[in-house]
Amino acid sequence: MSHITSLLMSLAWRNLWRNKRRTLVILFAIVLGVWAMIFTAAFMRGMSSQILSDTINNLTGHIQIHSKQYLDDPVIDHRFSLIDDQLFESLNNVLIKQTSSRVRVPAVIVSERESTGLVMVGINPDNENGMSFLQSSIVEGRYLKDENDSGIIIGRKLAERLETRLGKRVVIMSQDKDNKIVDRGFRIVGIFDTQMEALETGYIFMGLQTSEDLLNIKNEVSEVSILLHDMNQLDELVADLQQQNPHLDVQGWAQLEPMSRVIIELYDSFHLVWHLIVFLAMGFGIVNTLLMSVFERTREFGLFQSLGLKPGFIMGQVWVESTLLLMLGLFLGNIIAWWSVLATGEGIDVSAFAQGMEMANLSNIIPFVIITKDLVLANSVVIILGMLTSIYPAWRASRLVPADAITRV
Amino acid sequence: MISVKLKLIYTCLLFLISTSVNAVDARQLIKDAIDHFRGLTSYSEASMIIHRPDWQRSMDMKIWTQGLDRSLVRVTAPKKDMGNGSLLIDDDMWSYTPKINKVIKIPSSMAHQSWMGSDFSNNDVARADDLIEKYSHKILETRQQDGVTIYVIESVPHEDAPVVWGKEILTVRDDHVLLEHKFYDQDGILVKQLTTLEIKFIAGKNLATIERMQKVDAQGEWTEFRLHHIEFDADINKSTFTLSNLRNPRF
Amino acid sequence: MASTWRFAWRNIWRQPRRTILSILAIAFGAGLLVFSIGIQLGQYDLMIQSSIRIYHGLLQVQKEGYLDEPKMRTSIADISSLASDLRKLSGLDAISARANGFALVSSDKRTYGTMIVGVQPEFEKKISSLPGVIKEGRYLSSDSADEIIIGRSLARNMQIKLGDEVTILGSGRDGSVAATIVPVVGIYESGSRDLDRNLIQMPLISFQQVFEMNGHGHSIVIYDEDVKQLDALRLQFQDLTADYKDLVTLSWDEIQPGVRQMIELDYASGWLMYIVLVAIITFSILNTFLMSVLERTREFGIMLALGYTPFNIGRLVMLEAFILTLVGLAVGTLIGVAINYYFYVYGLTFSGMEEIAKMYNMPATITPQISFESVFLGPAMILLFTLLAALYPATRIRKLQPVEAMHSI
Amino acid sequence: MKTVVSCKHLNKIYRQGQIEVKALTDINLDVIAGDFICLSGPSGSGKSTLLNMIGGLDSPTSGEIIVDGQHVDKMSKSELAELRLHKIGFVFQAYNLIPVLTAKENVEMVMQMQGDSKQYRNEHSLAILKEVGLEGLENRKPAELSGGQQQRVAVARAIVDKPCLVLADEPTANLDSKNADNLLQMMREMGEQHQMTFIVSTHDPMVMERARRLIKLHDGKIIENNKQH
Repeated sequence: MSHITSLLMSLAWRNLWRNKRRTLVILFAIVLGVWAMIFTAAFMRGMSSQILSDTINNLTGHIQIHSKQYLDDPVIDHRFSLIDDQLFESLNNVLIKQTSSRVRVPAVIVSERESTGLVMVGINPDNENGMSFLQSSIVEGRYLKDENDSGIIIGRKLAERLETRLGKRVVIMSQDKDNKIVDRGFRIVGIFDTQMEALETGYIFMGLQTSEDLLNIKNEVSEVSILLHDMNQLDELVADLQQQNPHLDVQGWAQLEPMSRVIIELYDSFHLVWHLIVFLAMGFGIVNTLLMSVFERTREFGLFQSLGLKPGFIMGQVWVESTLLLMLGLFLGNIIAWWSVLATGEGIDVSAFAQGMEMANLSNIIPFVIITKDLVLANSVVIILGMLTSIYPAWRASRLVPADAITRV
Repeated sequence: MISVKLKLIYTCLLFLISTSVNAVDARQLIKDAIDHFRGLTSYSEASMIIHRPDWQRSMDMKIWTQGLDRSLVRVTAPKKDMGNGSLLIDDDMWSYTPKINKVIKIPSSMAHQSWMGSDFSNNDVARADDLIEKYSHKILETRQQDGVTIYVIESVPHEDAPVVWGKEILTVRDDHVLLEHKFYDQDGILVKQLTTLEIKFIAGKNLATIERMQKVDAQGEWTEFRLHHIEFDADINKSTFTLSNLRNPRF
Repeated sequence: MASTWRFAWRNIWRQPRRTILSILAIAFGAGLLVFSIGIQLGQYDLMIQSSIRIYHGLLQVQKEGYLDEPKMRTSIADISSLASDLRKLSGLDAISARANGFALVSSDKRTYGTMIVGVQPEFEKKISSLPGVIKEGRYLSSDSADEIIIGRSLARNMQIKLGDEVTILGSGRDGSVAATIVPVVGIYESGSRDLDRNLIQMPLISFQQVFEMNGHGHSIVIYDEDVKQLDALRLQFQDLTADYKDLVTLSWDEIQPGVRQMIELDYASGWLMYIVLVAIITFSILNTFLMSVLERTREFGIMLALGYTPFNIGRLVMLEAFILTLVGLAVGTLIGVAINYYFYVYGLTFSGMEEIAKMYNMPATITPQISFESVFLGPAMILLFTLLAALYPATRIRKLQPVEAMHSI
Repeated sequence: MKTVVSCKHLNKIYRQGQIEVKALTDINLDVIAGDFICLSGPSGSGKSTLLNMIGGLDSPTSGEIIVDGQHVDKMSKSELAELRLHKIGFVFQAYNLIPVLTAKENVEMVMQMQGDSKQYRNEHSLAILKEVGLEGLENRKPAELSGGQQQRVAVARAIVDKPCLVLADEPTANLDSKNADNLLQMMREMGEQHQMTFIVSTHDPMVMERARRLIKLHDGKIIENNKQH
């Protein structure tokens, strides 16, 4: 068959360029369509991966463990002990990549001029590292040295609101385990910047031990946040941990942040819909252009028949031609999409819509993310549907009656 | 905000009820005053005036104190605030309102709410006794004026003190009347100041009877505290400062 | 002129298959745009509606500066009579006065700091959907009843149930202690976490008594379900309140910029997609226009010989493109409107919608907007693009030489 | 002598709406191997129809056609295609060549479809193009050749794999007399040399002169069936 294949290929390729202008026009439509598919997919994927990573990085992690009442009422009363054999053992699970224990309670921060309520988070800086946004978001000063670090880290926006800055002292006030007011002065050793206003103004970070000392607790925390090696094992691990620690509340990120999950799911389902829409938009053009080229080559197809080429060969010729066109469009479309994604660098800045973005749990820079799955989907939609679509013009070509075809002027 | 009011009064008392200064060590100047004051009880009647460019309001109150840890305040006027009371025991605060005949414990998140319209910020009064222990003091200047010695003391809070100020500068007379208390931010800029406007000899002592707190960047807005009557070593014991007495209109 | 139209019309149908495919492409695009713009605008209407409906209203009259710094003393005197004057003067009934305060609210077990809002129950029902989401008990009965309604989350956190009394302690407008004990007569569940956790309503007159408001209030909320009336209403209320010093009329999007920005962001990204789509469709049908000119070179040669000017022929070609596009647009627009009308009547909902809807206080069904904008914006854009595309082949006619043209195949 | 083509009671009626057009009426014809037949008659007389039917491009309304022992009228489309590929060569009045292929590729195409090796194709196509006098023009595209040259390529392609039958429908119609004469000359030589049967339709008297047998058609009927030379 190879002799026929090579004949088909060379015929198809040359026929493609018989009417350069026409081919270029439809090629442009295909390239534009493919670009739109991939670029949009990259944008949506960027959005959803941003939502996912923001969700996970914003102190959520993949899984969180709390005391039963904590999520409803996140106060000091709802804490749990870390020196719990059962808990300790169940956290010693091979699926777990990293854990971080935190004290996380409401507090008040006071500067010389302003005061505001927020959430005070005590962390072990080493365990937290790589797990949440904090270390990578430090823009001034330093990260916490250890659990006993006497300094605190606050957000840039919060610093602006409090009219304070790096190196200054502020007073943190909260309630200890007996609901007594406790307060202390802390020096600001680091400023973080996350683009998310709610995070920047709503949280301050200090050493875990420092926070426990302030609250008069020992080896007790508000939450344990867990990062997995493989997110696919999340449900399994949640179930295991919950079963092993019935007195605690174990939840995955999707339950903790249902909004993020729903948005991600919506974006996911929109991919295919959008691809189909774009394909339909260019599908009419592909069929039309192929039909034009088939009908103006009627005599040629008659000639093929008279030379003893079977209808299947003629069909194949048109089909290969359109497949070549599609592949060329895909090739260029992919390259241009790739290039345009690279050209956007870190993503597009939508800070003009900052407050709206925050409502959707999004930061102000949306990166473009190309993943294999989306590329495969976009390309398959075009090539599979494209080949299916070109069956019609190809079939039309093969149905031409040779005697009519050849004698037609 | 109740708590703030309470602490404000409390702080004012600290400076109003001062005794003579025998030492010239800065820390001692303050410590002596406090030590002398601690262990003492007092009963006083005072009023507070909050002034704004477009309005002003005044409130009369009775205050019982024992040392620095306990105090009970009862509002006596105006009529609609009459009977409101506050109780401070150590760091815990309760509030009572006759309107609802109920005692409410003030949660920590509220304790630092800024007091609406007042020039007294909660921060400068958060820990009255901290002024001795959580600060380093030094005398900046000693001068003679109108026959009395005036000390200017600089108090710098310790690193972990729950104080937001960079430094506080107090001007104290040798008879322990506080003339001025300035609050500086951590850049050394004056944020607000408490000034004594009137000194009288009452209850056997020279006392500041009118003090005014004013923010530097808000002219025309101030809060004044006026002392009308005070008795030292009054018949007050620890059992005065109870939740049931907070409800009790006798106090 | 009529004959030119007829001529163009006949020319279009010389290649029925090609014409039908082109019309289908345009119809598909138009239908899709009409459908999605309708849905999109419908969804925005829904978001705006819900966000203004639940609590904030379409417009608010406030004292200047209150929005930026909501101080209790930045209030409007005699707010109830101002509200009733405005009702009379504007003819609108959905106008309600409110007073806002912050207070400590305690049950026997817990104390929380929350927003307390004094409302006029009779009118509040007309401007806010909150009275409609009472899940237990009832809404406030009269302007002066001593009672409150409270959100589900707050009730849970405070561990109170219907009929329990709560203590409210705050500062009055004159700085005096404001305190009261009131029974909870209703527990609402708005779906908005912020409201459910943070907002207590009590009758306005009771509020004014407790907080020493002396007849003052903070905002007059105006509701109208027709968001398009916003600008007109705003002007009207600016006029009506012109005699009062320092009063400002604020629109919903000044009060909640987040929703507007989210809509703008979504609209902007939506339009980017539409433009890409229309461009793809345009390129898809550009070949039709191009071929209909190129394959008629001989014919145009004859026409030139008969005394037509290239301009005449160009106009004919443009007219053909115009008619073809118009037919496609008409078909597509009709289909799009029909689909939208179907969903307008029966409502559109999809999986995940309900959860998102809940987050944003929206009903779970989208009603597409059928308006001039939603129906004609998309088709107009397609018309513009296709006419621009048709210009290209039309200009080629100017290069035709009669003799050469007649001899070409 | 072997009969290559045999038509019996061949009828072809075209329907155009209500109107019936009798294109061929009761054609009986036998063609023996190696013959060079000229099919003549005015336009519309049924020449092309008859040729198309013999070549299986069109099917008769009634009657039978046997080509090289096979019933063309009873064959499926793909059997017909096989028949054409292996046994019949076509030369048309115009548009004989695939425009996107060079002269050599056009000739090779049929061999390629038959599965001939690349080397065989190469040698044979070059040889046949040399035979028809197109040496040096092998790599030109049809558009770069004159009308006469194009028809030579068409003939070369038709005969390259030695079909038993070559059908030529007015091959000289678009050529000037000199080129037409040359083409005819060449076709005849090729036929004789390679033992192939030619059926050439024409209304060109010069062509008729060169035929060994002349069949005249008028209104779809054979009105003359003469053997010449």
